[in-house]
Amino acid sequence: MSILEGKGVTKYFGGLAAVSNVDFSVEKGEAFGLIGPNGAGKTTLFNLISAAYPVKSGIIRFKDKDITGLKPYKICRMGVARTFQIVKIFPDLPVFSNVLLGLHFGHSSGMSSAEKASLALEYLDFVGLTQVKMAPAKDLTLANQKRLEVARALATGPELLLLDEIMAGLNPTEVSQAMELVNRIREKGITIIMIEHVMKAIMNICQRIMVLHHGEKIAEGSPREIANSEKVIKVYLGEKAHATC
Amino acid sequence: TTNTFAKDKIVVGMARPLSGPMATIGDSAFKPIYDTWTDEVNAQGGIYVKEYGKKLPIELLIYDDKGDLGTMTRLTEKLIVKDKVDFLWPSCGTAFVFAQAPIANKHGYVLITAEGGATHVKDMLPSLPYVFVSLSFSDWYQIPVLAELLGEKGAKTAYITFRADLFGIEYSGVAGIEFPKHGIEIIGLNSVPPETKDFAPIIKKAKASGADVFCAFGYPDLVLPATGTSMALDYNPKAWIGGPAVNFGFYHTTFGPAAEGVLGFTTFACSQSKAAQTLCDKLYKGKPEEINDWWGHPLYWAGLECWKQAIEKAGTLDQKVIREVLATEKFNTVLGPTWFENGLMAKECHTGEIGQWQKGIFEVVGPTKNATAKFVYPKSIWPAPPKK
Amino acid sequence: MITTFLDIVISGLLMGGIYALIAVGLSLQYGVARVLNISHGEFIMIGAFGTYILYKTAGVNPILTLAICGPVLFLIGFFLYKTLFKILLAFSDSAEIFEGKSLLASFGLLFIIQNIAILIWGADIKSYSFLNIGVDLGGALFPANRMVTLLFAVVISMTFYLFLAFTRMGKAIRAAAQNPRIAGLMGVNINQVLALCFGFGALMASFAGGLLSMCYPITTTMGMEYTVIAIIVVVLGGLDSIVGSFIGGFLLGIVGSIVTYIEPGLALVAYYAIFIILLLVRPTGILGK
Amino acid sequence: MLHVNHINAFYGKIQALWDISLNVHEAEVVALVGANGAGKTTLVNTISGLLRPTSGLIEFLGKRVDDLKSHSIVELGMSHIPEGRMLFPNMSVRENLEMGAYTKRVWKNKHKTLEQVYDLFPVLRARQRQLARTLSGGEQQMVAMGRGLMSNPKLCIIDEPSCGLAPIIVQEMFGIIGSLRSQGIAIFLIEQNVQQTLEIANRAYVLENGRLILEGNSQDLIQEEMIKKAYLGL
Amino acid sequence: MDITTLKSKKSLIWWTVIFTIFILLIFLPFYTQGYAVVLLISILVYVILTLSWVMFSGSTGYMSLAPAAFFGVGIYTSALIGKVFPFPITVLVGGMASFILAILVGALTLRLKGIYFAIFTFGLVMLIAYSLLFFEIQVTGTRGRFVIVMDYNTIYFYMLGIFMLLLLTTYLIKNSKYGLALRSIGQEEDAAAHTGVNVVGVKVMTFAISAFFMGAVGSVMATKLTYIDPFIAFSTTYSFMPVAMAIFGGTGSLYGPIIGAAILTYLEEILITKFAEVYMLIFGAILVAAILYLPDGLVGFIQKIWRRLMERNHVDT
Ligand SMILES: Nc1ncnc2c1ncn2[C@@H]1O[C@H](COP(=O)(O)OP(=O)(O)OP(=O)(O)O)[C@@H](O)[C@H]1O
Ligand SMILES: Nc1ncnc2c1ncn2[C@@H]1O[C@H](COP(=O)(O)OP(=O)(O)OP(=O)(O)O)[C@@H](O)[C@H]1O
Ligand SMILES: [Mg+2]
Ligand SMILES: [Mg+2]
Repeated sequence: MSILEGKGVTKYFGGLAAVSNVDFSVEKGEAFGLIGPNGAGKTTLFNLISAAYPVKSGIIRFKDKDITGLKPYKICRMGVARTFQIVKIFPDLPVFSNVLLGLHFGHSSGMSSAEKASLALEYLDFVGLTQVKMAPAKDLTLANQKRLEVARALATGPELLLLDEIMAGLNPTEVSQAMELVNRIREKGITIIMIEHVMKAIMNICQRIMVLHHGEKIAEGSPREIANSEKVIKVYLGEKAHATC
Repeated sequence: TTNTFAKDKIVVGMARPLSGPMATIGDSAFKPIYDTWTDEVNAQGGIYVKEYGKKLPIELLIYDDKGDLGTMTRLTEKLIVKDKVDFLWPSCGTAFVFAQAPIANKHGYVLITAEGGATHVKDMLPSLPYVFVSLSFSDWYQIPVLAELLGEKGAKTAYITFRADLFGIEYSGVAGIEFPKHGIEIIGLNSVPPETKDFAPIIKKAKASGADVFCAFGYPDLVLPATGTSMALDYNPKAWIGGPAVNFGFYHTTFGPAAEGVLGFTTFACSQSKAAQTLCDKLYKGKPEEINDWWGHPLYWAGLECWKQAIEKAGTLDQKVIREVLATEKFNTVLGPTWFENGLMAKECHTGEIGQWQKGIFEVVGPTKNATAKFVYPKSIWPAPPKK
Repeated sequence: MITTFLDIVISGLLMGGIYALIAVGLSLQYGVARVLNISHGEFIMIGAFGTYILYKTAGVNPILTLAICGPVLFLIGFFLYKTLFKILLAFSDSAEIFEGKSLLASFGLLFIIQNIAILIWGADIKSYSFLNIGVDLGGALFPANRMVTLLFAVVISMTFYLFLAFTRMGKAIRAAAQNPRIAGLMGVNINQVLALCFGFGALMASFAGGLLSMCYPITTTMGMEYTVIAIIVVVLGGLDSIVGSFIGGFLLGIVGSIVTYIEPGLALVAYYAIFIILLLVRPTGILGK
Repeated sequence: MLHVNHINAFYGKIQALWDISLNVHEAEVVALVGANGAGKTTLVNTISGLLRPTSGLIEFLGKRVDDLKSHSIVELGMSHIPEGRMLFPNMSVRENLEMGAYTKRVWKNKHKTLEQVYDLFPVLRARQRQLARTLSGGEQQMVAMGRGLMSNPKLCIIDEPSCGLAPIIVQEMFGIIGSLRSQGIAIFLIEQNVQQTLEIANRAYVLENGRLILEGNSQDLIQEEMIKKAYLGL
Repeated sequence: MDITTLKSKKSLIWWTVIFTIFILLIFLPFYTQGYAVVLLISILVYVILTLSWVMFSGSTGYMSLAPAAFFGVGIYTSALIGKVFPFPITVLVGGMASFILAILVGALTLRLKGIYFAIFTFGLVMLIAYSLLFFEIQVTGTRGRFVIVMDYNTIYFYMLGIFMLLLLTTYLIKNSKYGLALRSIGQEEDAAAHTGVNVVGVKVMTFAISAFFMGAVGSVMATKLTYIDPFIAFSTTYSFMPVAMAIFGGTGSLYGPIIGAAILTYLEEILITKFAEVYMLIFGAILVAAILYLPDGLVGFIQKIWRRLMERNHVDT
């Protein structure tokens, strides 16, 4: 069953078609990879799904409901959470409160505040930030800020999680840890769409990958198919796939 | 406020706009008068109060109300309730008079107002026995005199522009009643909000209307640029009246000989009497011409003289007694015999209403019985712009 | 009909020139140095009084005075930045904090400058008459002093625009506005640049004051009124755009002129209505990014 | 040419760098390796004058620089390409690049260098009028890199340049670093792509919790068990 | 002793202190004479305005210069209906009118950020003032209006009541999830929206609640002015002063703005009466000095000293 579906999704910036007429369909429970050269429109697509930008034309369905035109907070409460490529944490709030906000507003369950607090700690533990839980978020390193974004997104209780380059800036060892984290999230039954330039991660985690170029879909398939696609190698992968960050 | 302790001074309290937007008015209107007057009285030892059997010098206690009405009312209360001053002198501005008068009255403090006066103060006064208004204003008796002067000369049409505030509304309103009585039709009327900067469209409209008389009822921020624009746009109505602004020395220093023939509101000219000449010398001699004010200054001065004489006549500092004296008796001031009638300075005491710049002097031209010079109508055209 | 219309538009342009002139300095101080200088109007006031005094006492031509008062105010602005605002910048953790603090500091400056001015010059109204003559443009008369102001507004703003857009220092000023730390990494001496900006802002204010005094009466308490105009014009135009301020000024001028022609009582209502509507349509000003 | 001698640095009361000493010589690529939060960025910020060391000495080209402001250090020929791009958001791509050539020394030649940078990153030529803030993440990284090269530096400090770049561009980037070295420019490189970094670098330092724990020839370091485990994911 | 009991003990002390102060304030008119109450009314006006301002602007970072608009709406309401309705109704209507205005304005200004929002709200004050002026001249043919006069103690108790209600509201908001939402909006609005916060709703609602208090205090204050006109009612002083007072006191805590407003109002009172000629000079110098030397506001400064003292005590024992 597909959890998220897009038909003819299009977005222009001035004359530039950042995303143009893209169809996609993400199955419930899978990890779906989104790759493509810099400026291909990947982040823009995330912005369209999460309603940061209005869609110019096309339709996006989440769990068979049309979500185009909804407000971001509505979409979040329906179960779509995201992280940001250029991190957007609440810099002066403690790490803990960053996560707590997701619990307060992400979904409408009748949790008591004690339950929320303990859940928040659980998420922090899940991403490995327990030690810095009271520090202002701005004092974290970039990598930790990205982890914090993941925890905050999880706290909203999503069914679908959009991860935008959370492995950028990690060394290979740390990438492995992050991959493990993503897998653990998936084990919770959360569907994942991830943008990543780190091929090792994309290829190992995702069941299916979609490739964008100049806003258009140029390929879609299993990691193996993508890795061997002439087109993708030419515009994106290059001879040897090496990027870690 | 009479007290049994030996008194050695009379404390007078004031909330004045030393800063803020009203400072401009406060600084040039009542301030030079109370400064000069207080110095003069104190130099003579003060005011004789029989109750104490001696002269008591005046001490001023001045607070800055920042031109904020809320602050002014608070400070007035402070002066009365906390500082227990012997007397209250007025705050600055018509709205401020309206707000201060009920407070003074409530506490039984005599208040002779300075800057400010308006038709509807007349309706209020019966309920405010302690309040006395010194300044002349629109129908008391300026505009009726103006209308008569113009009517006699055969003016038929007028164009009025006025500042959108209490002052402007009143003057234009009263003109609307008085002008037609003398056969002058108002063919243009518009209000301009405070802080308006561009007067060219108005002057152009007035010029196009061809009216005999142009009136600018507003403060200097309207009248000065309106004058400048009239000159630049070569607008020469037969009469050009503006105020309050034309009555100040700075109007003349700004436009020099070009001010010739412009009309404004006034009370006196130095040449009117010996007393007037003496006051002129006291206030203006050896000082820059800018500070002259031919309308308000003599009236404020007279107001203070009334106050002093009322205290002397009463022989006590008891406000109630002094109020009685002020309300019923006549005083001798720079204006001649002076008295209050229903709380207003009687119009018979005014020594002039309308003035006109003639050869560098702001002559009284109306009412005719007080005139120091003949009313010139039509006024000469502005000095011609040099041809390019 | 057409001549009336032209007449209104030209009047509007003349007025707009004054608005633009008032705003350009502030645009520089806020757009670059991030100081929303509430005391901008006080600098205008000093410029105006300088001009008035020199004209009255020594008969110096007001236009000539620009060249005297300008540099003096530049220095004052420059050193004010070097002392007060530099310290504030050093102790502010973020741009927003600096903005808040510098706004408040300039609020304090307003009080100080105005009080000193009142002590020196009094609070009463001052005015002189200069170039109160008409200039004939296609059959309609226009005040010469306004034309001079317009001319200066155009020249000054153009010069500044060109300076910012094309010179090395101009680019440094703009870069510093956006990310001072990184501008430092490029070799820009931030404090110097910001101080220069602030100085230039004060210099413009003094020009504006000098030219204004030819058209309007002046008082030591007049500053706030002009600060408000300046802020509105700057925001209307878009913060980091000198050209925006210029357009904003003209827009206000022309709208004001049209409305004044129809119903003078609504002139200021129209200013603020235009301002508010425009911001709703373009939340970052006409040329804002 | 760069000589760092026993420096310590703090964020408030927390010490971020402990007694660091290192050297970079002419025309050499030196890598700085370390986990997240080890203090790499802190170290290079201290070198380029964005942060002040509390003690110790930094010399560049024989001149003491630890008490200079960053703008004076740039004049001497050190260029720092900061982490996280840090562009001037409301200036165009071209203006951002030009700012890189701000120092008097190179301003005059900026058109020539600009062409060279465009040749390195052709995408940027196509986007030269676009505002930096509207570029995609990877495009921004290219601008940051190009801007750093505009100052014609003698030493180039690059903090995580491949971050967010498509694999094919990452390859090019390493190519660029190689060619910079052959032009005689020294490079001090922080990069998470440790394998490839060590392959290209002459020498490397390893930073952990604000302390240097290892240094040496990069070929040797690649073989170190500890490195393999901690940084190569092997 | 674990942290929670420590915390509750500390807050118990706080509550006792606050309670005592309130009791003192309630009985103040009975043991002082005349002017103290008048001055306290002025202080309360600014305290209420500043605290209301901080409720919205302090946490969201949207610097509103609209206080004068809401305050003025309250004043004008009082002038218009004060003679017709019982006073409590007038105050309520004043508050509600501001509340509704704030909802309209809030809904319109959502897209504005930073200084644009600040200046927009300032423009709003001016637009209202000038429109009202035009309306009064053209339609009612007057400019000023007289307001019913009340005795000081009544005014004082109304102010005190509004202040208590405001304090309670602020406290509740601050410690609820909405307080957190407001702060998150202040720091990274987009992220807040994508974390499920109804950014628009939370902002507009808080803006309107704070406006309610400003309007209510305006309708009470009107009776002290006795005479008003559009420019007196919508004086921009009431937009700027709360901002200055909040920053002066420090916006981080509940009592920062209160202390800031109280001290600045009192300071101003001293200056305009004792040093009238140089009041602005001194006031300005104090502002500048405060910004230079009290970077976290007065309260931040006090906290710092407090902490230092505590540390020293620790060392001593
Ligand atoms: N607000 C905007 N205005 C104008 N152009 C934009 C804007 N946002 C993005 N773009 C352009 O749209 C294109 C797609 O950008 P997007 O951020 O989606 O790329 P991306 O695929 O995420 O790239 P990267 O891998 O580098 O992050 C880019 O060319 C970018 O310059
Ligand atoms: N402005 C700051 N204030 C306080 N602490 C900071 C600040 N910046 C960084 N830190 C802390 O200093 C330490 C070193 O950070 P730094 O950014 O130098 O690490 P890094 O090695 O560059 O990490 P990364 O690989 O994530 O870039 C970290 O613990 C970080 O949390
Ligand atoms: Mg992206
Ligand atoms: Mg780093």
